[in-house]
Amino acid sequence: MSAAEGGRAPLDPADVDLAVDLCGLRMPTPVMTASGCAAAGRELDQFFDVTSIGAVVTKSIMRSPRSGRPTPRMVETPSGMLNSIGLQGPGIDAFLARDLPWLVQRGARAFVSIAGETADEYVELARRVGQAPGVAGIEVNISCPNVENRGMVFACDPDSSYRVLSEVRPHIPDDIPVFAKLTPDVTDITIVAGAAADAGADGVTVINTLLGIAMDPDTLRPRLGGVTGGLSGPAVRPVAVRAVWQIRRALPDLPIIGVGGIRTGFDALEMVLAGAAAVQVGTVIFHDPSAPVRVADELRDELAVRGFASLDEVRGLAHV
Amino acid sequence: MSAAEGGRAPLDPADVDLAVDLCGLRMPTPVMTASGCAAAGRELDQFFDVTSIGAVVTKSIMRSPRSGRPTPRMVETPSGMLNSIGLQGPGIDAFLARDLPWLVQRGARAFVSIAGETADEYVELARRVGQAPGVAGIEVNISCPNVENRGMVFACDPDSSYRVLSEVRPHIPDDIPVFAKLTPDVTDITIVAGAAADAGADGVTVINTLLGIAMDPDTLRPRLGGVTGGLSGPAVRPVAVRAVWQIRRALPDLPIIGVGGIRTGFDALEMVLAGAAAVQVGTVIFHDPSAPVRVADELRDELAVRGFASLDEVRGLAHV
Amino acid sequence: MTVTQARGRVVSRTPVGDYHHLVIAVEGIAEHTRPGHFVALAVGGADSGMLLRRAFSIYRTSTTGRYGPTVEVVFAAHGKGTRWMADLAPEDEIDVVGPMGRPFALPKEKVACILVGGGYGSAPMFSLASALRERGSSAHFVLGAATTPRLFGVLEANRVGSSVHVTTEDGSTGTRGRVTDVLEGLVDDVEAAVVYACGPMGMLRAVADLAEDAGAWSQCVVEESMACGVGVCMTCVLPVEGEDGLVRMVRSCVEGPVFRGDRVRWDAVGTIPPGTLGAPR
Amino acid sequence: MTVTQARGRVVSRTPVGDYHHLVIAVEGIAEHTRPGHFVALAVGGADSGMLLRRAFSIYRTSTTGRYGPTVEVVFAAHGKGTRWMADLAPEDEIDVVGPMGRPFALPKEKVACILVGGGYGSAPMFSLASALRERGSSAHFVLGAATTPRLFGVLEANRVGSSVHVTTEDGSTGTRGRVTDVLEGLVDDVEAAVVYACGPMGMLRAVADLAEDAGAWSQCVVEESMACGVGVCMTCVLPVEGEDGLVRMVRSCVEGPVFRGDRVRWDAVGTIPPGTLGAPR
Ligand SMILES: Cc1cc2nc3c(=O)[nH]c(=O)nc-3n(C[C@H](O)[C@H](O)[C@H](O)COP(=O)(O)OP(=O)(O)OC[C@H]3O[C@@H](n4cnc5c(N)ncnc54)[C@H](O)[C@@H]3O)c2cc1C
Ligand SMILES: Cc1cc2nc3c(=O)[nH]c(=O)nc-3n(C[C@H](O)[C@H](O)[C@H](O)COP(=O)(O)OP(=O)(O)OC[C@H]3O[C@@H](n4cnc5c(N)ncnc54)[C@H](O)[C@@H]3O)c2cc1C
Ligand SMILES: Cc1cc2nc3c(=O)[nH]c(=O)nc-3n(C[C@H](O)[C@H](O)[C@H](O)COP(=O)(O)O)c2cc1C
Ligand SMILES: Cc1cc2nc3c(=O)[nH]c(=O)nc-3n(C[C@H](O)[C@H](O)[C@H](O)COP(=O)(O)O)c2cc1C
Ligand code: FES
Ligand code: FES
Repeated sequence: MSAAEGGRAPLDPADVDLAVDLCGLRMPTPVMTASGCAAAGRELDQFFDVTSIGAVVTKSIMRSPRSGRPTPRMVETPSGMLNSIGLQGPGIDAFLARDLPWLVQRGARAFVSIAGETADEYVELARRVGQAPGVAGIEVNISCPNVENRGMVFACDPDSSYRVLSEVRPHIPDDIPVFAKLTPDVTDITIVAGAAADAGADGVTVINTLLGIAMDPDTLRPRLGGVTGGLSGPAVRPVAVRAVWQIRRALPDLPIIGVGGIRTGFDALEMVLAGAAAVQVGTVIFHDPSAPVRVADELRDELAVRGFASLDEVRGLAHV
Repeated sequence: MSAAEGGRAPLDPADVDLAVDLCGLRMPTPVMTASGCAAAGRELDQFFDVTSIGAVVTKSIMRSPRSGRPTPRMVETPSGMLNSIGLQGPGIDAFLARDLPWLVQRGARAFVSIAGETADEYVELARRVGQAPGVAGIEVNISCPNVENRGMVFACDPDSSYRVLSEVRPHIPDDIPVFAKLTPDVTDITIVAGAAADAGADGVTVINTLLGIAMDPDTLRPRLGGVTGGLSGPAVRPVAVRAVWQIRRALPDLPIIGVGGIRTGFDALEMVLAGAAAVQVGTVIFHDPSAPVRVADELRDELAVRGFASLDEVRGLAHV
Repeated sequence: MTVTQARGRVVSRTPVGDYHHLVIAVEGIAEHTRPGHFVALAVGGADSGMLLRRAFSIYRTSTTGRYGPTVEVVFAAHGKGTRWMADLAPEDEIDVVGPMGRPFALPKEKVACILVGGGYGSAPMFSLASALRERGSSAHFVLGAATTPRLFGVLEANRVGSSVHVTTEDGSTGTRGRVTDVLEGLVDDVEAAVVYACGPMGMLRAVADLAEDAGAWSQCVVEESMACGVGVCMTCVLPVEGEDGLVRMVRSCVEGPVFRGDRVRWDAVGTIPPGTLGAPR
Repeated sequence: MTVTQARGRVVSRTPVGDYHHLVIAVEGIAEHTRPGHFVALAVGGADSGMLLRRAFSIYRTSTTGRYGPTVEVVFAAHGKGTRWMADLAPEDEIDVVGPMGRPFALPKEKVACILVGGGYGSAPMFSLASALRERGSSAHFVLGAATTPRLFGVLEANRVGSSVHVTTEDGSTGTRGRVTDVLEGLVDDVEAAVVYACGPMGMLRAVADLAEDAGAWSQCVVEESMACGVGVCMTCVLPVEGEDGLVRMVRSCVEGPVFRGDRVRWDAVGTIPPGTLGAPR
C-alpha cells in the first residue's frame, strides 16, 4: 500500500521541515557533503551557498602534508568511479591555519574528517581539531590502513576500531558529535559499528568506498597508480542502503549518516527510510557541483508529495 | 608502455586460440554462463549454440523443490540489478531426470552448481551429481545461509567453507573439477579461498552478488519481497576484478573463475589479466541473450589486436 | 518458437493520447508473431546505466510495408526507460528481442469472445480480434481507462470488433465506471465462451472471477516485472495452479504472459501461497 | 572567476577532418571566458552509466549570435563519452559547466609569441592569437598532427596568425615531422618571448624544454584526467615546482590547465617525485 493510499494528503513543499538535530548539531537540511568530494568547501561555494546545506564534511586530514598516490588516480566505471587519491592533503597545521577558518568564518557547519596511520595520530588530530574554534563535528575516517597492524584497515577490525574511537573521544569536547566512518568491505558491518559505538562514537557514517580494480587497455596492468581504488557512485548505492539498514536493525538508537551513490532526493529518502539521520553526497558532486542543494530540494518534494512534514516521520520507516 | 608498443604485431583473430584447460576440463572458450543466469541452458540454445561456449553453469540446485522468495524479485539499479530469487528450483531429482540429461545430450559442458542449507545437504547433492553421467564440473555455491550456524552464509566463514568443501570433495570423482563459489561480502576473501583450496577445491569462482537493498517509492519499504537482494552487473565489476586479483596474489596456483559484471570482451580480458583461468557472464545475458558468444568473440579480437595467440600469454599478466 | 535478437530502426513514434505508438523496422520478428506475443526492447543506448530490457505487448506487425518487416507497440512513458523511449525519433536504432512468450489460445470452435483492454492493455487485442473473426468467432471489445486520453484504439476497435463498449472512470467517454461494470451484462448478452483481458492486475483478477462465475474461459495477459524475458532468471513468477491442482511459481515470460484466468492464484500474487510446490515449511 | 552550470542546447555539430566542431547555445559562460579556459560537458544523457563530465578547451565563444551566447569546442571521438557526443544533433540538450581553469597568461609587453597546437590542441589558440594581436604582440602558429585530417584550423590560423607553419608526421601537409622540428628555428627567427602550447604530454614536454633552452617562457595546457574539474577531488594532479623550489602535486583543473612549462616536472608526471611536499619517505 502506498503512503498516499495510506491516507496522507500531499503538502506544500514549503511546509516540509528538513531540519535535523544530529547529536546536538542543528542542520537546516540532512544533506552534507561526503569527505573527499568537497575539499574544504571553498570551491563549491561558487555553485551554492555552503551555509545552506547540512554540513561540509572536509577531506580527511592527516597529521603531515601528504602527496597522495601517483596518477592516474581515477577510472570511470559503470555508474561509478574508482579513486586512489591516497589522502593527498596539506596536513593538520595548514588545514587549521587556512581551510577551517575559511569555512567557520563563512558560517558553514564544518564537519572535520580526520585520518591516521596509528591510533596516536588519530588522537593528536582529534585533540587539535577538537580545540579549534567553530568545529561542528568530527568524522573519524577509520577506513585507513593501520600501519601497526600489518596495514589492515582499522574499520576492518572491530578491536582496532574500538581502540581508535575510545582513545579519540576523550580529547573531543562532549558537545561536538563524533562519527566513525566505516568501510563496507567487512563480513559484518554491524559488529564494527557496535565497537565504535561502545567506544564512545556518537554515530557512524556508512559507507566509505568498496575496494576495486580496473585494468588499463594499453598497459594491461591496473589502471590506477595505486593499483586498487575505492568504488563509489550510484553503482554502490544498494550496498550503502543495506549497510544503513543492517546497522539500524542491530543498533536502533545509534545515529547513522548514510552515504554512497546518492544522486537524487529519492536516493536520500531511501537512506532515511533505512534509518539514516542524515546523508552525504559525494561522487555525484563531480557531475553536478550543486548536487547537495538539489538533493535537499528534491528530498523536500519527495516528502511533500507523500504528505510528510518532517524527517522524523520517515526515519527508519522501512523497518516498521 | 602498451602491449603493442611492447613489440607484438597484431594477429588475425582466426589465429587466436581461446581454448582453456580448466583442471582437466577442456573448453573451446573461457566464457561460461554464470549460475542462475542461464537456467539449465535450454532457453539460451535459441540464441546461440550452447555447445560452443566454455560451459553452461546451471542454476544452483538444492535437494528439494523450492518455491523461492515472494515477488518482486528484482530491482534495476544503476548499471546493475538486485535479485532475490531465493534459489527457486525443481530439486535434485527433477534436475537429474530432466535438465541435466538435456544438456548432456545436447553435447554442452554441464557445470552443475549445487547449494545447501547444511553441510550434509551439500554432500548428498555432490554425491548424486558426481555420479550422474556427463557432468563436466561442479560449482559448490557456498554463498548460502548455513542454517546450522545462525544463518551465517557459509562463504562468510572460512571454517564453514572448509567443512563443506572437505566433506563434498571425496564424493566427487577426481576428474570432475570442483569449484567453490565465494561471496565478496567478507573482510578478506583470500582467507576463504584458501580454506576452500585446503579442503580440496580445485579452484574458486568469484564473485557471487553483493548484498544490497533498494526502497520502493510507493510502499516506502524494501522493494524486494525478500528485503535484501544480490547486487550484480557491470556496477560490481571492479569489485570482482579486485577479488580475482587478490586471490591470484595470495594463492598463485589456485585456478580462478572470474565473474561479476562482464559485458564485453575487454571486461573478460580484465579478469584474465587479474589472474582468472576462465570467466562467467551473468546479468548481461538478460540484456543480450547471446552475450556468452559475443564476449568470447570480442575477447578473441582483444587478444588478436594486441598480438596474443592464447590466453596463457595473458593470464595474470597484470601482476608481472 | 523462434526468438530473434535484432537491431531495429525506428520508423515513427507518435503520441496517441497519453501513450506513444512506436513503429520499429526489424528483421526476423514480425513473421513469427502471434497475438499475445511481446517484445523486449533495450533502453538507454550504449553505456546506459539501465541494464534491463522493457517488455511490451506487440500491437501490430507488418511484413509487407515499405520499411520491410515492422513491429509496433504502444507504451506509456512512466519510468526511466520508457521516458527514454518517448524521445525516440525516426532513424534511431533500438535493439529488439522477440517475439516472446506464449500467445493467446484461440478457440477451436466458432464462439463469442470478449476482448477487455485496460489502458494500453488494449494493444494486443486488435490482432487478436482479427484472428478470431477470421476463424469465425465474434470479438466484442470492452475498453476501459481512468480518463479518455488513456483509452487506446477505440476507433480501431470499431473497425475490427463485433461491438465496442467503452468505460472511463471519470465518465469522459462511454460508460462511467470500470470495464467490469459493462462486462457483467455483456458476457450474458453475447453468451461469451472466452474473455480475453490485458490490463492492470486488479482488473485481470476481476475479469477472471467474473468470467469464471459466468462459466466462460478467460485468457489474461499478466505484467510481471521481468529481468530476462527469456526464461532463465526466475524473476517474473506468479502462483499458478496446474492441472494436477498443485500451485507452482511459474515464469510469466515463457509460460505466460497469457494465462488461463482460473489458473492464476490472483489473491496470492506477490506471495508464496502455502502449499505451493517447494514452499518453505 | 565565475563558474556556471547550465543546460545548453546544441546549435550544430560539424565533422571537421577527424574531429567534431560543436556549437552550444548556453547562458552565463561565454561572457566570462578567456583564452585557455575549458568547459566540462555531461555525457550520456539521463540515467547514463557515465558519471563524469568530459573536459574540452573552449575553441570560441560568441555573445552576439542569433542563438544567444554560444560556446564552441572541437573534439575527437575516441572513448565512450565522446562517441556519444559525436551523435549530438541540433536541439539536443547538453549540460555545461564553465568556464573553468586558469586561462593563458598574456604578456604585458608587445612581444613575439608562438602558438603550438598538436591535433585538436590548436582549438584554444585562435582566441589566444586574437587576444595577443589586439595587444600588439605577434602570434605565429605552429600546427602539427600525425596526418592531415588531424590538423585543426589551418585556414583560421592563416586569418588570425602572424605566420603559420604546419607539420604532419606523414608529410601529407606542410613539413614532414613534428612541431618541434619547425619550432626550433622559428623561436630564433621571430625572437619569441613566449611559446604557448596545447597537445599531447610528450609534445608539451618537448616544447617546454625547447622554449627554456631558447630563453623563452612557455605556457602549456595539460590534459590530466579529471573527475570533478572544479578542484574538489584531487584526481588531476601533476608535479609542479613552486616559486620556493618545492615540488607539489598540483590540481590541473584549478591551478591549471595552463602551466608555465618550466615549472612542470614533465619527467615525473605519473609519479610522486622524491622530495615532493608530503611524499612518502
Ligand atoms: C508481458 C508484458 C507486456 C507489457 N506490455 C506493455 C505495453 O504494451 N505497453 C506498456 O506501456 N507497457 C507494457 N508493459 C509494461 C512495461 O514493460 C513497463 O511499463 C516498463 O517495463 C516500465 O519501464 P520503465 O523504464 O518505464 O520503468 P522503470 O521503473 O525504470 O523500470 C525498472 C525495471 O522494472 C521493470 N518494470 C517496471 N514497471 C513494470 C511493469 N509495469 N511491468 C513489468 N516490468 C516493469 C522494468 O522492465 C525495468 O526492468 C508490459 C509488461 C510486460 C511484462
Ligand atoms: C583541460 C582539458 C582540455 C581538453 N580539451 C580537449 C579538446 O579540446 N578536445 C578534445 O577532443 N579533447 C580534449 N580533452 C580531452 C578530453 O577531455 C578527453 O578526450 C575526454 O574526456 C575523453 O572522454 P571519452 O568519453 O572519449 O573517453 P573515456 O575513455 O570514456 O573517458 C573515461 C574517463 O577518463 C577521462 N579521460 C579519458 N581520456 C582523457 C584525456 N585525454 N584527458 C582527460 N581526461 C580523459 C574522461 O574525462 C572520463 O572521465 C581535454 C582534456 C582536458 C583535461
Ligand atoms: C575522490 C574521492 C575521494 C574521497 N576521499 C575520502 C576521504 O578523504 N575520506 C573519507 O572518509 N572518504 C573519502 N571518500 C569516500 C566518500 O566520502 C564516500 O564515502 C564514498 O565515495 C561513497 O559516497 P558517494 O558514492 O556519494 O561518493 C572519497 C571518495 C571519492 C570519490
Ligand atoms: C537472477 C540471478 C540469479 C542468480 N542465481 C545464482 C545461483 O543460483 N547460484 C549462484 O551461485 N549464483 C547466482 N547468481 C550470481 C551470479 O552467478 C553471479 O555470480 C553474479 O550475478 C555476478 O555476475 P554478473 O554480474 O555477471 O551477473 C545469480 C545472479 C542473478 C542476477
Ligand atoms: S523474466 Fe527471466 S525467467 Fe521470466
Ligand atoms: S579534477 Fe577534481 S580536483 Fe581537479
